[in-house]
Amino acid sequence: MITVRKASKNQLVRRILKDPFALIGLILLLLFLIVAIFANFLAPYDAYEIIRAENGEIKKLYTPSIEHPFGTTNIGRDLFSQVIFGTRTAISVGFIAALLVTFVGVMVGLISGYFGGITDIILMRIVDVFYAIPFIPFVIVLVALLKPSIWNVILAISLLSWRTVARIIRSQVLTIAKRPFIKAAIVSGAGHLRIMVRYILPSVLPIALLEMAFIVNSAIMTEASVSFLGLGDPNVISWGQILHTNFLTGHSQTAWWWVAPPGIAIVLLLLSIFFLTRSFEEVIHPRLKRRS
Amino acid sequence: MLQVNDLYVNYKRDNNKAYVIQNLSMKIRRGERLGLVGESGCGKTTLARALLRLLSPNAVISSGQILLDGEDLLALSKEQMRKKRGKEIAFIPQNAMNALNPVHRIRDQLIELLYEHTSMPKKKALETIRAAIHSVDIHERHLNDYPHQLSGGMKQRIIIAMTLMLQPTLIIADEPTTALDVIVQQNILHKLRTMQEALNSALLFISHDLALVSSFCHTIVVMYGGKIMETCRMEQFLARASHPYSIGLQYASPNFSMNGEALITIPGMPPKLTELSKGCQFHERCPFVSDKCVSVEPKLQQIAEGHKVACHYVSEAQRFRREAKEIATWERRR
Amino acid sequence: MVSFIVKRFIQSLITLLVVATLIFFMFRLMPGDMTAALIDPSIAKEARDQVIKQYGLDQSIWSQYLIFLQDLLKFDFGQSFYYKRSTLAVLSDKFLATIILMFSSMVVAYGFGVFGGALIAWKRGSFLDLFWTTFALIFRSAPTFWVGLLAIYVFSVTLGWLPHSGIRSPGYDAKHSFDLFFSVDFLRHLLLPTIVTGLFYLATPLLLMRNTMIDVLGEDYIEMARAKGLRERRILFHHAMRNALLPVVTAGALFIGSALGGQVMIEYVFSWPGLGQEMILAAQRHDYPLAQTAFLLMAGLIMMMNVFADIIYAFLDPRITYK
Amino acid sequence: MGPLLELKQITKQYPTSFPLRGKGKGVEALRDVSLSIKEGEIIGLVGQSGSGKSTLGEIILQLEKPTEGHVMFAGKNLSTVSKKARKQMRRDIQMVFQDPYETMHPSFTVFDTIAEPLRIHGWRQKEQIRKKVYETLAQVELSPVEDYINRFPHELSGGQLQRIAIARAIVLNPRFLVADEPVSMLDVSIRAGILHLLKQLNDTFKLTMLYISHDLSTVSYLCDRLAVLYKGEIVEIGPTKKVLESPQHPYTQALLTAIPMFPHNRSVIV
Amino acid sequence: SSEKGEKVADDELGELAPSFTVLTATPEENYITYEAMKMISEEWKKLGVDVTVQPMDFHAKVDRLWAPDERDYDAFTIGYSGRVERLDPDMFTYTIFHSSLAGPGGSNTTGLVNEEYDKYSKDQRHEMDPEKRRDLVFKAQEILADEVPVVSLYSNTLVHAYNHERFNELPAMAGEGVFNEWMPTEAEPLTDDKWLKIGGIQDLDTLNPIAAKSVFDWRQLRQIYDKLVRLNPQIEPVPSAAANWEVVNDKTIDVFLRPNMTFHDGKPVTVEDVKFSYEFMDKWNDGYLQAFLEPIESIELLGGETIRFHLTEAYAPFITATLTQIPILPKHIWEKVEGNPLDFANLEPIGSGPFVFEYWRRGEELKVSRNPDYYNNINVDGYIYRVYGQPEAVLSALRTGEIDTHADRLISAHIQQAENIEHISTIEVADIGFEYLGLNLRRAPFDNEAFRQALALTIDYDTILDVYLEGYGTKGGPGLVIQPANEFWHNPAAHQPIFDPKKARDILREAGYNWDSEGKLRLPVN
Ligand SMILES: Nc1ncnc2c1ncn2[C@@H]1O[C@H](COP(=O)(O)OP(=O)(O)OP(=O)(O)O)[C@@H](O)[C@H]1O
Ligand SMILES: Nc1ncnc2c1ncn2[C@@H]1O[C@H](COP(=O)(O)OP(=O)(O)OP(=O)(O)O)[C@@H](O)[C@H]1O
Ligand SMILES: [Mg+2]
Ligand SMILES: [Mg+2]
Repeated sequence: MITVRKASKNQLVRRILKDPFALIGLILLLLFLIVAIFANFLAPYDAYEIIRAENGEIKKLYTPSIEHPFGTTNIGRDLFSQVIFGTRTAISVGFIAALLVTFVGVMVGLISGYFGGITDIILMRIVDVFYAIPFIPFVIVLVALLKPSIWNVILAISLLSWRTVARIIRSQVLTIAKRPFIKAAIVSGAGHLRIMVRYILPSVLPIALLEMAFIVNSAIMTEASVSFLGLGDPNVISWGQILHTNFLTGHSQTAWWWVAPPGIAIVLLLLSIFFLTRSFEEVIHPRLKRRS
Repeated sequence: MLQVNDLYVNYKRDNNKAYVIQNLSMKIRRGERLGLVGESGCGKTTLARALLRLLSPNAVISSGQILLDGEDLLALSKEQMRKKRGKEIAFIPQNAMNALNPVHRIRDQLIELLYEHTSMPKKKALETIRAAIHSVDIHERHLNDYPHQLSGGMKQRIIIAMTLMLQPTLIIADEPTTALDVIVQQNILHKLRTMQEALNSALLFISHDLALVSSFCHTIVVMYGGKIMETCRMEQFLARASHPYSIGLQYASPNFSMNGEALITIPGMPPKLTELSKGCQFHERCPFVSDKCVSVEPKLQQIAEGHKVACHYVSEAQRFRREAKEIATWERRR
Repeated sequence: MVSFIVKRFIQSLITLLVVATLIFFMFRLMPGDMTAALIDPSIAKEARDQVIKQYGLDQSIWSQYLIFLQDLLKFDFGQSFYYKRSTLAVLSDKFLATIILMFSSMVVAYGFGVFGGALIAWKRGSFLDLFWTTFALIFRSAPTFWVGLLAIYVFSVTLGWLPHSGIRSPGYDAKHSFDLFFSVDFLRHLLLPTIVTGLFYLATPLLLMRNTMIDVLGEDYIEMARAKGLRERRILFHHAMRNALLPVVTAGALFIGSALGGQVMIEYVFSWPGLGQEMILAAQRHDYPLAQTAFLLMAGLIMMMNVFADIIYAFLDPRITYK
Repeated sequence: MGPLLELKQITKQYPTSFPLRGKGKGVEALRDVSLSIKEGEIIGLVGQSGSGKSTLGEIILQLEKPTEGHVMFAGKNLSTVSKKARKQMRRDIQMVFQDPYETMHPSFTVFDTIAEPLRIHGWRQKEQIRKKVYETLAQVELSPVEDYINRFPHELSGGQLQRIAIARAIVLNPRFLVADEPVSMLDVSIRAGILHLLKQLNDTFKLTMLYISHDLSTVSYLCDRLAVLYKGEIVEIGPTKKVLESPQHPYTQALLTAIPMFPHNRSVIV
Repeated sequence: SSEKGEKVADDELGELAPSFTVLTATPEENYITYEAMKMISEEWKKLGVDVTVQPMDFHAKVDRLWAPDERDYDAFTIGYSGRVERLDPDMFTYTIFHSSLAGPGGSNTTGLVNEEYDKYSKDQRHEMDPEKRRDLVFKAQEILADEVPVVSLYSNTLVHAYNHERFNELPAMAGEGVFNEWMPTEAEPLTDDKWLKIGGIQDLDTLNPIAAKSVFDWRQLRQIYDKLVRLNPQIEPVPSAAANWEVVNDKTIDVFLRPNMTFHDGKPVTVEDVKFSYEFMDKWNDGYLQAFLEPIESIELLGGETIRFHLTEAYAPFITATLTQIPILPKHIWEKVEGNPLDFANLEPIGSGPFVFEYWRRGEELKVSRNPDYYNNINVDGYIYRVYGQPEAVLSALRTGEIDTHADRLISAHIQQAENIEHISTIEVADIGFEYLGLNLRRAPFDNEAFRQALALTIDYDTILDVYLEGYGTKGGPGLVIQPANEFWHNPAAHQPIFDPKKARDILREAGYNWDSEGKLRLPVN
């Protein structure tokens, strides 16, 4: 049984400080956030700027150096800057999609689980339908349909991802709705809205938050995949797109400095979130706590 | 039979330690039913688990001895201990609802015990389990059932049958009937008693229901905050309970008297067990507290044959018993 | 039991129908129609019109939808614009390739995940636990296509241990069709994509198993089993794992959906001639009927897996009775 | 003056959702139960586990709808009252549940928990609410009030929590209280306090009570009248003393003998 | 302000040059064009032109360009692939620029209407004498260079790799590279394994030669189905199934069938089969072969091995395009096909070509073996065409020795990598296809010739070649459609790929354009 406690905030902080992995995760995530927010100041060049050497020659495929920490692309673009701007894309896609998905998922799950009956049946059948749709193909097709833009990628991801959240929240709501404190609230005269918002919502929020973290990751991964297939927004640089361009232009087996940074960035960002969620999971689900 | 000497158990937690059993010594003889009572969280289950050496990984038995027929269980290897469990020491858990594995048939859960500890052939084993559940009045067709197909009482009886199948010398029953109906409870205790008497094994009976223990056991151990407060034969306890906590417990139990005497409440909360206490564990709630109680830990002292009490003022027990009847006495500590 | 399966099956069919409808309208809204593919300076306008007519593209979307539904009921998934063959025929081989890769990687992920998860739950807090969870999470954080490319580079191109793409060596002469999919040669091709996909998905069953296992290990019946003096191994496998498996199975069925979709990336990187590859192509070529059918097949597969998981679940959990 | 609360031939069937309960027919939790409770009375309801005690309580509180029959409260049929009257009903009938920890919202402080019903019923002024909450906490003998006001449920003991649950129930000055095994989860040493408290409320506010329990001993301590529920039916009802002394129904008799009792002469008969 | 410093108020200037959109390739469809167009648009912005570059899905773009009802686009980039039959200048001079095709749905996408040009492009079709025809084609090219309806951006160099440890140097052909019509028959194995393995990223779509419509189908099917004439690596027509031919007059051609040929099923190849094939193809094929068959009026069998083709009008590409394209089908099989032969799967194709069909696993591979009865010598035992997902996989396959050569040209980045592999050598040939920027002459601002000429001067052909193509290609130029690789028809005097933005300004100014205070281009006032 999962319980929310106000004190768990402190607990979370304590856990994170105690768990070296979570700490690493937290630091990494903060780093990525800072990079995303201050990308403009941190990136030495524009993502698509073609950089020429002093003699006017385009800097093609420079290996990493102080001036270009991650080297350059085949047509002289600075990979360091691309990766930095890519961070912004990844973070925004991840968080925007996650917010959207969590909002929709929580609403559906809450309504479905709380009211039950025919509402629940209908909503859950809809969820079933969405579960039958293969994820990446759907995103690919939808993005192709609506023109490749970052917003459409987010939309496509969100259109499907809410199914998971809705389902999990619903089952959570079902257990919470059965708990005596809900009965107590009814006895006190609380209405549906009050019960949902004041009693159930806070209890499912930690789970929603946890799910949200997973959605952030899956959204980032999906965006990267779609972009890698070349179906992403051509005007917004992203890690997947950097890899796509590399692959498309045939440099994947030679220009390691072009392949490694975006891939590693994805791994680190996702990993940092995973590490954090694991700590978080242990707090809201105390049984998982490592007994040392 | 079973002798526990100076047992200390503590739990390591995130940022502190809980000293759950402190300096605990006790004895059970063959054929004896010993009742262990105490408030929730006072360490009853911990003691039971310690006897079986089934404590959770963060628990440490820091010192002490557990002698079963003279053999120190704490000195045994894990494997040796495992072989004792189920065979020589039986454990009847509190919650029968959950003590049977929901995905296996009753028969398999019974028979695996036999296979584990004996080299019985299948036919013999089947006979044994059939006999076992007959002995608790359950029809053998239920052997093919899954636990969810049985009622709570049936499950508890099956567990009793199972644990006693190998004729253990020591039975530990941790609140075996708390979750059950009174009528069912009566039935089960009856079964348990018959079988225990037939086996002539020792029974450690853990409960928080004083009335139940008093009508079921030969001897009683009253535990509070990880320590034994009082231990004696049952008739001594009923007549001359000497520890304020024991007395309080008696007057707080409605079953103790149906004559409309006002029930008392022991105010306050049980100790936290996170620190090794200096004085008496009970001093915070004791209406007869003195400065000495706060600073000096009372030793468990013998006041009569088989009657031990951990209180500085055993001599005033008489007065305690009288005053403790009054609600006002206990109100003093609010 | 039978009626339960039938009921679930019908439910799945209805869901599929809704999915089909969704997909149908989605594809009709795509910009640029399939006849674009036929355009060549030298093609006559009449020829193009004829094609449009042939596929009923001149009719209203509703009547197209009706025709689509009718055909669906006849188990006719339509003709591929591009291949000019029945879409089902085009996809049948690919379907098999996809299913095999999916199953093998699920077997890897679930095999290692379930046992590994049980093990690390048993030894939680140990180095083993730390190592496996971190390992699984690293692979879960790494895009499959990226890992796939690295794996190809290392194991195929540099070390030359395994084939880098496709499902058979060029010119592999199969004696019979069974041989096509179960030869050593095929298995060699299957290995690398399986491992890469399996590693990616490993974290899900592993961590889920770990968590439910920890829950289960706290259950009273585990304590009872210990008190019975059973061997640790028996407690782990016979008592704990069986119970912990239940939520893992349920999650697995739901998880297939995203896994099947995610396989697109692996098929792309490993040139695995599966549904995913074909579907990307079909979407690019605006070959609706084909993409539609691929989609439906995937959806159907997912639904089947769901029903399958329900049955397994019921098999694993005696408390479930069919209603 | 008529009774405050009247149960009229209440039958409750749950649709079966348990695999073994057979098909089609639901579980009949209550069959044709009629009961009337006078103002100021404490009536005890005992019975075996699963006999429908809680169901009855929930029907009174309109948490469950009876399949047949209806509940009359102060002369009004609760199943047909207007929305407004229903809200009034929510003030007048309150409940205390078995598990004190579970009935508290884990992230509400004690203050919030008790103030919640006030807020629901339209109290707006902070100061008024505060005053009322303090007053109520004092009534349930939690003092000093300041010590408790900002605590969370997990920071309190079971007995304290149950007091808070009672405080929440009485803060709206109800006329009728259903107490569903309020002490069965508590340690013996603190049970009596809660029982005292209930009795006191009854004395001072004339609070009418339905006290549900499976434990005859607490019932005898608290209740004026006693009803025995057996398999969904009331098999025996009467003044507590009378029922306990000369039980008529075999089940009541069995119940009485099954209660673990201290040996009467206080010397062991083992 | 003008450069001379005369102050001219903005409101005295002409209207702002209309802004326009270039529909270009997505990076996936063509990375180089995509990047090049991005760069070009920057240059245009400097020129004061308001331009938007919109990458567009290929299909959607084609849809727009060839829309049957209207010509709704400003400018676009697209490419023509270098199919062999496009070595004949007809398509690039007539089909895409003749004014009769400028209406909606027609193939003249730029809307060029030029009487003089029409005359040259039409006449070259009917001129059967190659030298004279060449003069006409040269003239046409000169007009295109002036009119600039299109600006060619670049043409690729086709670089192919092969395993030189297993095969002698493979023959290459302009426009097709290594995987040309001759390569499988001429490849000389150096080891005992005489199976040639070819990798490609495009599978064939069908085995039905009538329904086939892509190059990827034809590249395979032409090895199974023989044709009367083939173009040799020097792009000269040489006899194949035809022993010889004779141009009787402008409208009559006699073809003499090679005797004693058999189909793969053992049945003899007869003149009946040939006549049947041409007529059958004419009747059913709705793909691009139609254009080549159109001029045929009738086919007459003169007895013996002679087939006479009667044309409706003189048609210069008849031998190089028509006779080289139409497959010879076994009449005994195809006449029995029921229903629409376009829907016939033809799962076991029988032809009379150099290779016999073995199997085809869709999406995976095609296997054909040597036809022992073929009239020319074949060194290999057969070949396997293997399909890969992407170029990267093809390169890996070359590296691991899984394939000996490949069908599609190496992308620039892979050329160096391939050359570094020990057992691999590369072969370069020029392409005759090209990528170009098309301007819709029907619309402002492209209705002005000076404007178009100026635009052509703002394209940095060198950077496109050196950076984007890594040197593997040839530069484009204004109006350049017949590539230098097509030596015989290409007019080297006509086109100049010059990057000179200053000159572009001069041209514009001379034509009356001007720039306002914000540097925006203003149309001439008149
Ligand atoms: N694994 C553990 N880690 C830390 N503390 C524990 C652990 N198990 C029990 N405790 C603490 O030890 C104390 C004694 O617990 P125990 O379960 O022995 O009590 P009990 O007397 O059996 O109580 P109850 O009557 O509620 O069963 C409690 O305060 C409990 O919180
Ligand atoms: N929501 C429900 N759905 C179906 N059956 C129910 C439901 N709630 C209770 N029941 C059934 O109704 C019967 C009466 O239940 P109830 O909870 O009222 O009993 P109780 O007397 O309060 O028991 P206990 O002493 O265990 O609390 C039981 O058989 C129970 O299984
Ligand atoms: Mg316990
Ligand atoms: Mg109840």
